Amino acid sequence: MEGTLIEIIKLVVAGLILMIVSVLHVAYLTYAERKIVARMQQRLGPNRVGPRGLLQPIADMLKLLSKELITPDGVDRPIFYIAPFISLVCGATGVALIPIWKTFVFSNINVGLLFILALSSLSAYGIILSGWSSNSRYAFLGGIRSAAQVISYEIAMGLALLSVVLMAGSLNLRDIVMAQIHSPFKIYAIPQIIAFFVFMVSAVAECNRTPFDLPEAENELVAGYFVEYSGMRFALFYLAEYFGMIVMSALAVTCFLGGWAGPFDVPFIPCFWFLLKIYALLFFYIWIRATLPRYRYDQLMGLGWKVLIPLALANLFLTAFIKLIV
Amino acid sequence: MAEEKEIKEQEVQEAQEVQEGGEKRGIEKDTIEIAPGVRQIPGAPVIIAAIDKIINWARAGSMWPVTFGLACCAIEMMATGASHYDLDRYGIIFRASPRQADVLIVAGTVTKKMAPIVRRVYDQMPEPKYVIAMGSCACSGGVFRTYAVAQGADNFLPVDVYVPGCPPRPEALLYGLLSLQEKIKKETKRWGCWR
Amino acid sequence: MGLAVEVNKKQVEDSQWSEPFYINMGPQHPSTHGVLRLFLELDGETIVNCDPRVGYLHRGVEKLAENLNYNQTIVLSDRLDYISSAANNVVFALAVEKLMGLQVPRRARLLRTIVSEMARICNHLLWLATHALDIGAMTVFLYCFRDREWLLNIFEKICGARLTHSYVRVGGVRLDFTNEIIDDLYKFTEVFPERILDYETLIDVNRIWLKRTKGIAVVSIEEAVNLGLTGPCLRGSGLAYDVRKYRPYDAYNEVEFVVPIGKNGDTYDRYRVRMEELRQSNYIIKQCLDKLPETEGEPVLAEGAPDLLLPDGLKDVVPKPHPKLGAIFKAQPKQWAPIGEAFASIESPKGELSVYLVSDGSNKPWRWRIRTPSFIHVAAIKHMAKGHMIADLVAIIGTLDIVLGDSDR
Amino acid sequence: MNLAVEELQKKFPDVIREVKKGDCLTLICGREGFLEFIEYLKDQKGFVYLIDLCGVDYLNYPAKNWEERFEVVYHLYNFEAKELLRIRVRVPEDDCWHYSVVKLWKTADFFERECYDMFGIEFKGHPDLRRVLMPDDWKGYPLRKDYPLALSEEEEWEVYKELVKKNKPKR
Repeated sequence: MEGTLIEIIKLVVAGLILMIVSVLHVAYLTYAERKIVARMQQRLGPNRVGPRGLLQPIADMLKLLSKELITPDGVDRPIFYIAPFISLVCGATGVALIPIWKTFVFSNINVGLLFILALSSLSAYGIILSGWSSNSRYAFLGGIRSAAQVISYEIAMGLALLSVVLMAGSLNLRDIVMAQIHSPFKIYAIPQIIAFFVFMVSAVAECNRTPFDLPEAENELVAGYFVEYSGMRFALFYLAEYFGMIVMSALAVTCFLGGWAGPFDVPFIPCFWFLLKIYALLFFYIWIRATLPRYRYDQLMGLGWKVLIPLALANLFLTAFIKLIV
Repeated sequence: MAEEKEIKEQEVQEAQEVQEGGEKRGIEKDTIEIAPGVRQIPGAPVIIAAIDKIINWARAGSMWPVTFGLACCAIEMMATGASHYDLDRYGIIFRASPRQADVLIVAGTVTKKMAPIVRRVYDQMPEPKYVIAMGSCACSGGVFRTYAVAQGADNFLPVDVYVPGCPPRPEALLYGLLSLQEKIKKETKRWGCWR
Repeated sequence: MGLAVEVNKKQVEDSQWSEPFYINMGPQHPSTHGVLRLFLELDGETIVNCDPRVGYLHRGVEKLAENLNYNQTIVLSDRLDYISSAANNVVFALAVEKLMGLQVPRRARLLRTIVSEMARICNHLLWLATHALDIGAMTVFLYCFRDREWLLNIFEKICGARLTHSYVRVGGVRLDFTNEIIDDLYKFTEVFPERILDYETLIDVNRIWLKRTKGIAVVSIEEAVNLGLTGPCLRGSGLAYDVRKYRPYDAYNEVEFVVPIGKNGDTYDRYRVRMEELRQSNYIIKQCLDKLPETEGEPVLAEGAPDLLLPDGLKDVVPKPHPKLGAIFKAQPKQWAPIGEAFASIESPKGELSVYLVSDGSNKPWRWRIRTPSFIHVAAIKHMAKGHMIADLVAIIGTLDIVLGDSDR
Repeated sequence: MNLAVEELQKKFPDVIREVKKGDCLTLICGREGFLEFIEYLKDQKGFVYLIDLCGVDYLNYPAKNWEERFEVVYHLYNFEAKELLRIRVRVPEDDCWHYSVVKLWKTADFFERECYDMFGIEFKGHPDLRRVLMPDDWKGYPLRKDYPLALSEEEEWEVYKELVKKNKPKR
């Protein structure tokens, strides 16, 4: 009895710490994005709010918390209220399934990979519903774009991950990392380079980031699906987007880059390599945001259906074939 | 100069209110001042001044203007946002949707045909919201004293800061924004979403 | 709205199950470059009908000009196309000079050419910045502004203003260049070609940029002429019509430059034309600078040019209300400018900008008609956007290089 | 001058009233038969480019020696001959309309709408003649000479008047 209680307390504490750390990561990801993009554009980025602008995300959050929550006329109220939460919950829950270091996975379930994929498809509902309920045509268009985009890129992403599953022989994320460490290349990104490429591209699309940020394309749809959201509800969408980025990079690290494993062990910081890899991928996200123009809707679908999915399929067959022979 | 004057006026007004012990509103009604700038609800150990300060700091530190250019001044507004002057340093980023913005920079001539739309954009913004009238045209109509031009944005908007100039230099706009920050930092009893 | 309803009916007949989707773009929209309003009828994301509605920045400049004297109107011209004000100044001055028969000194003509070309570079940089931003490339925007800032600083040295110069006067220019300005300009012309290369490496061969611009809004030569497109938009289609070559003004007959033309008439070609024009402008500035020493010491203002502060005519006129017209004061002084009409046009960075001036002999114009390229280009959106998608519409607005101050006057 | 004015005058004797040579060749025309005339210019004479179309109000013009109050002025250009041509068409006040050239030039669409907006000259045959610069319910034609530069309070546009009445902040 006492053992279970301690277990439960341990679980709650671990969950809280994980949540706080990941929320802080999200907050400072926005800061890092602004800083890095600014540097790439020969600017300075935030540097007045707090030392070196370090308190900028906190100021933003506080301000958004104290803003008025507008509910425009004619919105579908229940859906309008619940949509940001769907987005955030589905975006953020993924963190719980990622093996952060060898002995720590918050929730080590056997279908971890499947679960994350399911969550990320569900998060599209948040976007679609918000677009639908907002009673704004821009939001509606954003929602529709997003639905099409997420569905088609989900397939490519799933196929890319399937070849990883084939190689590892498990859907459990921890097992996948273990299998990678014991494989000859140590990471799957080398044998599965095609799958890695497909996964990264679709991950960018999945997170609605440039060059695939069509649902919220600022210059076309003003702010896309969350055009009518203000204050904290808008902040939730914002959080969800950055959570999505973090989960997707964590997934990439787990499935392709060998998770927590590194060339040597760093004492006391078991998640050192994991974090380092995640930061590198996040930098990659920010980098392409500063560099690339935006795709057009139909071109995006073309890329998804005509290039990425066939590529992932071919890769899957190749993997299966090699697996059969070897 | 206009903005300075206005801030001073506000201060004077507030000082007068305190002296006269005039009609108290909102939070002032329910609280007593226990130290300069520190207010307390009688019987409750709640100190509001700190919240005032924090919220004002947050608001001043992240003012998001709407991407709303009207005329010439919009170009200078863009220049202020670009590399050379870089508004992002102050945490100021442009949001395209008025629902997510705090500041409306009326950048340029407001014509009568446009005035209802400017007002509408302002109405769409969530409280607390601020208005900067940028450029002579937005302040007073400027050179365009014609049938089509509204003689000043303050005819139909509560303007907080006036930035004169035709168009004002980016430095002037920056100064206007910093003045607005100061104004926000002096606000009290406004830490709800009402104003 | 008759047209819209017709198309609407046709749509419904074509597909029984779908109904058109109306969307209102602007006047507050990040990519309509100001206060353009587009009323769109969509089928999915494809534009069935597009009705551009302008006038949200109509300030009554033409009416106001009728109430100001000739030199004062130049101040208004700054605020028309506020991105390339120097070029606007020139056409206003040219029209009055034509009317009055003033001979502008060569040095002033060279200086005007320099500032016009500087304005062209400023304009094209801003165009590139916003066009790229509309398509989603955010960094180009900031790079362009960086270089634009350099030019604006030079402008500031020339006349004291960054954006609204009023540097050109009827009969010449206001001030001569100092040596410092000439040095600065030389430095600029040397470095600028490298900067153009910078932008081109960012977007020229970018696959997404190519996909977004090639084959978008194709306009044939006949179509372009019929739509009244001018400037880079017309040249992108392949017709080398350039007022600087066809009806040379200022010092353009002294300098050599190439008029770049496109082939396909799509957004990408127009982009290439403008990039090439940046180089040509740079080259023109360089030539003019080289010629400046020849004219050292010449005056920069023509003889008989109207006084800046008090126009000659006003000195002996007591304005009195006209019996019929009420508020309009009518000056009937000694012959100030000849009665007649004049038409001047220049190749402004956006296209052909022309002024048609009717004079009644007083110091104020009777009619001051400004034909602005943006006004016509806005109208062209209607024909160019049909069948494209919303994302392309943004590219089309960008490629036409619209400034609403220019369009609405 | 490549354009043979005599030939034109012979062909359209009713249309061309006067020929002037100012800064460019100017033909002063009447309204009747104008459409055929300008179509001929475009199709046969190569004036394919309509630079400008605008209205002019000659109310109380000092050097006026004709009757009609308005003029519609066309500027045409011939790319091959590099020739500019100005056509001034007189329009009387009490019968204030003119033929539309939208069928010949799509450019004319906005030009004519503007002219209608500013002077109240109606263009017959224009597919969609609405105000373009001023709001749809604006009263009066701003560029007419008897229209004031700045409006007094009574003449104010209703929408704006209401907006100010409702929202003017109290100081």
